[in-house]
Amino acid sequence: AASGAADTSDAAGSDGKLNIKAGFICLHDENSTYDLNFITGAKAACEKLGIEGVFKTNIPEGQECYDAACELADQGCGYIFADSFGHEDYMIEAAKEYPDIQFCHATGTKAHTENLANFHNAFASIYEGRYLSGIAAGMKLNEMIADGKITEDQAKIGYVGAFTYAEVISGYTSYFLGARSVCPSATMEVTFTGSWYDETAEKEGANNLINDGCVLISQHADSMGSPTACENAGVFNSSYNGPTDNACPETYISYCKIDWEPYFEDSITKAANGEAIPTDYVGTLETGSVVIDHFGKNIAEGTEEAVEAARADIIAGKIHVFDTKTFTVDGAELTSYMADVDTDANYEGDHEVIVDGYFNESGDGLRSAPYFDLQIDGITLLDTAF
Amino acid sequence: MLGFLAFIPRAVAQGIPLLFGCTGEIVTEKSGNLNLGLPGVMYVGAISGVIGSFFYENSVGSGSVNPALAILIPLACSIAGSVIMGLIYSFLVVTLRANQNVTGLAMTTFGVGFGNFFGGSLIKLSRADIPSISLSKTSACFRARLPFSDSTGWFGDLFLSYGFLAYTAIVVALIVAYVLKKTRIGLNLRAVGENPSTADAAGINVTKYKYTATCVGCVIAGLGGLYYVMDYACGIWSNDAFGDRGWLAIALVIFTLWKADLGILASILFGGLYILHLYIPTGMDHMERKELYKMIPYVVTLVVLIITSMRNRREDQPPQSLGINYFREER
Amino acid sequence: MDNKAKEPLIHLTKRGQIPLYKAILIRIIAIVIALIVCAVITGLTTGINPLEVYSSIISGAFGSVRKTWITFQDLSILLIISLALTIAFRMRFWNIGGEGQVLMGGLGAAACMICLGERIPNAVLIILMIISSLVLGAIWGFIPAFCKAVWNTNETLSTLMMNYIATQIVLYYTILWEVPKGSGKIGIINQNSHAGWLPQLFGSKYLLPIVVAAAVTAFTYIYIKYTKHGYEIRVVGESPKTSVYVGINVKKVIIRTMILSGALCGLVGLILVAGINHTLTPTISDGRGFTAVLVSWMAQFNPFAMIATSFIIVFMDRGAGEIATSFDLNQSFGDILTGIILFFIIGCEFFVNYEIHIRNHKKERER
Amino acid sequence: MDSKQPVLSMRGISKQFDHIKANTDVDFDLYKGEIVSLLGENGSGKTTLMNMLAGIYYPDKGQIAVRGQEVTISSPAQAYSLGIGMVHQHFKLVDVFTAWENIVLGEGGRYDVPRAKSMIRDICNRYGFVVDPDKKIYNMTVSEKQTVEIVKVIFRGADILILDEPTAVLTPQECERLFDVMRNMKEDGKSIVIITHKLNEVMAISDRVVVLRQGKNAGELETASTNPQEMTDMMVGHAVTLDIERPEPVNPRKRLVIKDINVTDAEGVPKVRDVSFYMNSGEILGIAGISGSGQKELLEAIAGIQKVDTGSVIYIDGDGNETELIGMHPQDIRELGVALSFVPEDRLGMGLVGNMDISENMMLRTFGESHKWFTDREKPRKVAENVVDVLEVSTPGLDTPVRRLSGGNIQKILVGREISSKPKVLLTAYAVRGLDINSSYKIYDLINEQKKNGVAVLFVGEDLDVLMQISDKIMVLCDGRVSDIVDAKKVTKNEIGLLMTSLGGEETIAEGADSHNG
Ligand SMILES: Nc1ncnc2c1ncn2[C@@H]1O[C@H](COP(=O)(O)OP(=O)(O)OP(=O)(O)O)[C@@H](O)[C@H]1O
Ligand SMILES: Nc1ncnc2c1ncn2[C@@H]1O[C@H](COP(=O)(O)OP(=O)(O)OP(=O)(O)O)[C@@H](O)[C@H]1O
Ligand SMILES: [Mg+2]
Ligand SMILES: [Mg+2]
Repeated sequence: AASGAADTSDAAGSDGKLNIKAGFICLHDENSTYDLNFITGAKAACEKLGIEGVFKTNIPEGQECYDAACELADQGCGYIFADSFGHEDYMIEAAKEYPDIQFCHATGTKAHTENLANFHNAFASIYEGRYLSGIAAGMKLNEMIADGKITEDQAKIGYVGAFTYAEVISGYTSYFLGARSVCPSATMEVTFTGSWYDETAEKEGANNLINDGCVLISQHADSMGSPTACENAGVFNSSYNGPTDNACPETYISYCKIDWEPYFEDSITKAANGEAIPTDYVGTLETGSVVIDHFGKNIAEGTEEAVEAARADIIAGKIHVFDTKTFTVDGAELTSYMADVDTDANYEGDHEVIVDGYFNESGDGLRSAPYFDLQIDGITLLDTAF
Repeated sequence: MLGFLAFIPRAVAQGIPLLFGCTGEIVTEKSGNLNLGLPGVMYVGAISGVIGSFFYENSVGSGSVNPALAILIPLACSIAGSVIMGLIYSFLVVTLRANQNVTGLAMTTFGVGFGNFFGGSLIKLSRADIPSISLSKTSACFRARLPFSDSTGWFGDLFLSYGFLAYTAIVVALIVAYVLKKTRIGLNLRAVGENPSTADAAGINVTKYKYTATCVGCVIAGLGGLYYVMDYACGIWSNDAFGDRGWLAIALVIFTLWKADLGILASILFGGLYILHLYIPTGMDHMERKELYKMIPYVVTLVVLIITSMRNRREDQPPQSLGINYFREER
Repeated sequence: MDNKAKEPLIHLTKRGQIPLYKAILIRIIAIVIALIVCAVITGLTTGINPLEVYSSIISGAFGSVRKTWITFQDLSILLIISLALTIAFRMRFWNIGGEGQVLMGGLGAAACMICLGERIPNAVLIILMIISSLVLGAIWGFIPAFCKAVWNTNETLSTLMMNYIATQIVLYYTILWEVPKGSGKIGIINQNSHAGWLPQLFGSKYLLPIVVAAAVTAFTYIYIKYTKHGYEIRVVGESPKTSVYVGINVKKVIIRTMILSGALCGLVGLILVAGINHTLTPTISDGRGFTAVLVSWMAQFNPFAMIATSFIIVFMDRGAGEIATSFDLNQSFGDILTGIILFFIIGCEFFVNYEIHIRNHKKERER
Repeated sequence: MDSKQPVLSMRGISKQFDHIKANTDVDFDLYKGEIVSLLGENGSGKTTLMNMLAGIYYPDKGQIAVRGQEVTISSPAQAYSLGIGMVHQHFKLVDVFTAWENIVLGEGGRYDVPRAKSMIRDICNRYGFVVDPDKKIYNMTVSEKQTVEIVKVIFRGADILILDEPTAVLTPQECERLFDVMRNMKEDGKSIVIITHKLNEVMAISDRVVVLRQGKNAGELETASTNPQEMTDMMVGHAVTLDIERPEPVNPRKRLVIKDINVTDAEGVPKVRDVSFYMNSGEILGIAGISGSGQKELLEAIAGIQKVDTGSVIYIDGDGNETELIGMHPQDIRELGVALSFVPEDRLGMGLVGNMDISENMMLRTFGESHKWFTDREKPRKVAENVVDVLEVSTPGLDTPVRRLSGGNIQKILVGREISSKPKVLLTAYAVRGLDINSSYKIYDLINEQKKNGVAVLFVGEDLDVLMQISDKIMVLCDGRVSDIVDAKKVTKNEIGLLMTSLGGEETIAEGADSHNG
């Protein structure tokens, strides 16, 4: 079956270009914020490596993913990538069937327990980007306090999350920690929409937060619902995946996103050369996978400098985002925590993740996808106020 | 928790696209045409406005827009798009006597595809970092509030805080209700929908009424799409964002027993129920309950429907010839 | 005489029977014209050579053995739903709740797989799954049917609402059963033990739905054409008054028919969950409940014609995916083309049913 | 206007539908202030011809002149503008509208409700109509609907009126009222065409008779100098006999005993009150009563499709075994041999399915008996062949949907089906409604044949003459009660008329006076 793939393993072709075809499976197409990020990264990587990329878009999280992967294999792709969480199980199925082809999957959690030589997970330490975004937001809060627009107690941040998933929790916690690192009185309120894309729920969720007194909002969901709600209400907003200042020029502060190009470049090259692809790859600020590079016109003075400084510190290891000294859980500092790293049906902690005084998010040997799922003090979840 | 007062304007904003859709479909159905293409029409109405606005904004460049043009161009484009959809439907159904259900469903496929394709194409043209088109300048004109809305406190928030299309929706619904109930045109239209051969024998031009009502209905429904993208979504087109509001609008028609004035309340009620789940806390350990709360609008609709059907009144029935095409020499 | 001028130029009359070959010819001509129109539109809007678009549509559906299998698998699924709806449609019960009935059927299967999988013998498990899928689908058909039978509740609206309710129920259980927590996804159920997975026929992943669809087609054809139930369904649909008059229990027929329609949709849910995807998502039916309405109507409720109409839809849909892949066009472009082709197919029925007479103005010339 | 010049003249009119020549080269004239009867068998093209005047159909060939001017009538609106108004065979009314809304429908000009209502009142006063302008059509009786139709046509300013079988669904009293109105209109200078199958009406109302046969002119007669027999012969094309025989009952035995039946309709109005009678085998029991006196409900109650409040219906078979029918399933009642053939006002509404073909409609009766799961198609097909054959149903084939057939032929299928189930009790209502005279007599013969075979027949009819000729006994209903049961050979039409309007005929009130004219 994998005849096309067999000859891809022997390194570069005669013209110096890599001799491999890469297939990409996307949940939607480039009209979705989420998938656009992958598509852009993949196209850039393919161009840079001089290889052909085949894109299968609008592949639902079901057997269609398996079918698409097999079709790509049939077409001679030696490297197949899928971008959505729900694709993982089907990629594993396909990986079992085509042992000569490398299967990579973003946001997945199972590679480290599945023990397949040709199935790999990847993610990025986007929490670092969120932390930096949080710093920009915190500086804005400070400015508002200084201008007398709000009191210190009113420095309440709102956050529209999709699911109560570790990826989201890790995201808003790091954002909050970033903000609190510059504005100590900051608090946060979070609401969940129960969907990765629901313009109405996101917009109304944001409105709800604004009515509740939030003066700055960020989100982890893919529509333009909350940025536009913020622009309408004149509330500042940190966005995700891409800058929104086109639509929301007055209230846009900053954005952060994952740039997948470094990963694609790395993993495709390895696949072509027959080298081992890491089971769990974590792109970082350092690898250029986490990007925060565009700020709004109304940011507080000195924001860019502060973000740059923190970026350097993070890269240098001087700052750990989830430093246990910077937050408490139920009023106490955390000294030990068993996180639920392995994917199984019983949600129990299986790995100690507090090392060297910080929460070891996306740590080596664990898994690339986030597993920070603690409720830290200072963040209220709207949905718990029952 | 937040007060009821803040909830109402959100419910209204949610209800307006439904109201447009519902009113438009009532006009259409009163002529005996069951337009299941409504979801497609609303997409086309929206994207046509977006196309107009996009090219207008691009032609202005970084300068400021002329408010009148910023409203008129998208409006005209939206109306044109909807009318074309109406004409396609009418031609197939009235002139060619094609099956209404099939035609409607095909129109939905076509219209949603049309919206997303051209939406996607414009997104490519606009080369934005985020895959959506933002038409903030024209959208600002659509969203302009009434002058006193900020200075009148809760009253302003409740009644004056909407863009002009929201008021248009209500006025249009009232006009439609009036015309249907109190005028000769309304009488004739109702007769066409009830019993076209009777209307025909009475000298009413059935074809003309069906065409006109369908096109007018499409225009009204199309405005719902336009409102959604230019006002509610703040001028941001994202593919599929409009969702299945078109189907809900059709459901509202049955729900309101083909009464446009009732549609105003029903739409707002439905709009409120639609977002109610965001206001009901679930507790972190029971996020799944949220999904049950999202069920509320549909359960309420079903229950109300059953209750109204229990007292099965003659006047509450659909137009008698709804869904059936008319051919004079048929017997 | 001014009155004279108003003589209508075109006059229509209804045709009686027209020979089958003519009717088929008209439809073929319509499809050809539709393809030409699509070609022009493709050329104008995208600048791509339409012939390439067509060949890529064909290769999307039949480009490889696997693609061909998948095309037939998709066709089978759509066909079964269409047949299920057709049974109700013959009774003039506008069941647009296929989506919800499929979902509930899927939920039934998934529930058994998750809660009982690996705990009871696989054969027993599968039998339980079949039962619970059929029963849940049937319940979803029963509720609107009951309301219709007893209170004459509008079934278009009630079945539509039942769709949304089913979606939310499935979402509820999705989150209850999600792996890992918070992800909103169940993932492949029993991925290692394969407990509750429907068996593959002759070692093919794709054959089972095709065989089931063939059986359901034959069943539906016989059921509506040759059985007493089928006859009663038709009488109730055509004239409830007459049904009462000849002693048919209208309520019973409505409820019985919708239970069958719902159960068949539930069967699709079972196949989708346990035979194909091995997971449950609220989008597992993928709008087929609505598409099937179109398929059924276009075939004028004839089970065998439905094979052709569902083929057109599936073919275009598979092709659209391929267009998106090979030309970097938005997948929605396929929907536009499908829409246009449907317009022509729908419109051409006019020429099958009506005859157009152009009047010669002999009388005028005499004057 | 020259009195010799017709207000309306049609020359060489032809019209074809698919392969059926509905009209071939027809000439027709109408003069001012006259009433013309248009006669012809079912399907002879009368409605088609008139529809071309009303703008519903457009002729393939021929000229139409109105008041001497050649015109083209391509829509109903144009017909109205020429002063032509038609009351259609099947009512053209919007059920959920009120009377006045229906009347002003389609009229141009200002929308002035009070003015319209007062105009309607004027018309009613002038011609003697009784119309409540605010009553909804669906609440109206057939005769009220008919009145609305006529008022509508006059309201629209028509002075050429076409009435297509206006009396088919009216009681004799209502017919008389209609004729009075028509005479008033004639006085007013209006010209009227009336289509009817009842020759006594033709004699009573019209000045001239135009006869169509198979879509062609068959001749013209002055009413004053003709008689029903001549008209019938002209319609049919050969001599026919117009007699209803009344064979003496042979060995009558009690077949059905009805005791104190009470029926209330869905709105809670009592429809049948304490009705008791019995039916003998080999006898025809006629039922007379003005419409809405409970005939329909009574028949349905016996057949088991109408819920009965109290009372009993005992069926006695040939061996004297008694069975209580109340509470039994309609299907089971039918299997005992109690057949109901009810011809409702809209013929397809009950008993037949318009979109099904003839043999499928036959199956409505037989499908219950056959195999457990599958339908038997052979038997209904044979029945269909037989019915088509015996009753001379004109149809392109057994696969034609009955909707396509002419009303008369539809009726033959309904009645034929009931009879072919070889019933022991035959309940039949309005069996000849809308049928041409030839077909009517064929049905009478069929019913008599059943009687000779020992069937107990319950015959509900509108035409008192026929009722008196065919029945052995006549039960007269008045407002749901039995007014009296009389011997058909001895009673007079007058007596029945009185019984119909007052219980026991005791009060000789003015309302009964209408029937004196008959
Ligand atoms: N709309 C139509 N389509 C097809 N055929 C028609 C149509 N209307 C009338 N015909 C045909 O025209 C012929 C004459 O029909 P028409 O209704 O004029 O008869 P009629 O004389 O009015 O009969 P009846 O006494 O039963 O009312 C019939 O044979 C019928 O087949
Ligand atoms: N739509 C049609 N297409 C073809 N043939 C038709 C159609 N309608 C009627 N016919 C034919 O017309 C003939 C009689 O037609 P018609 O309907 O005019 O009688 P009718 O006027 O309705 O009778 P009645 O006086 O009882 O109402 C039948 O032979 C029937 O087969
Ligand atoms: Mg007639
Ligand atoms: Mg007729």
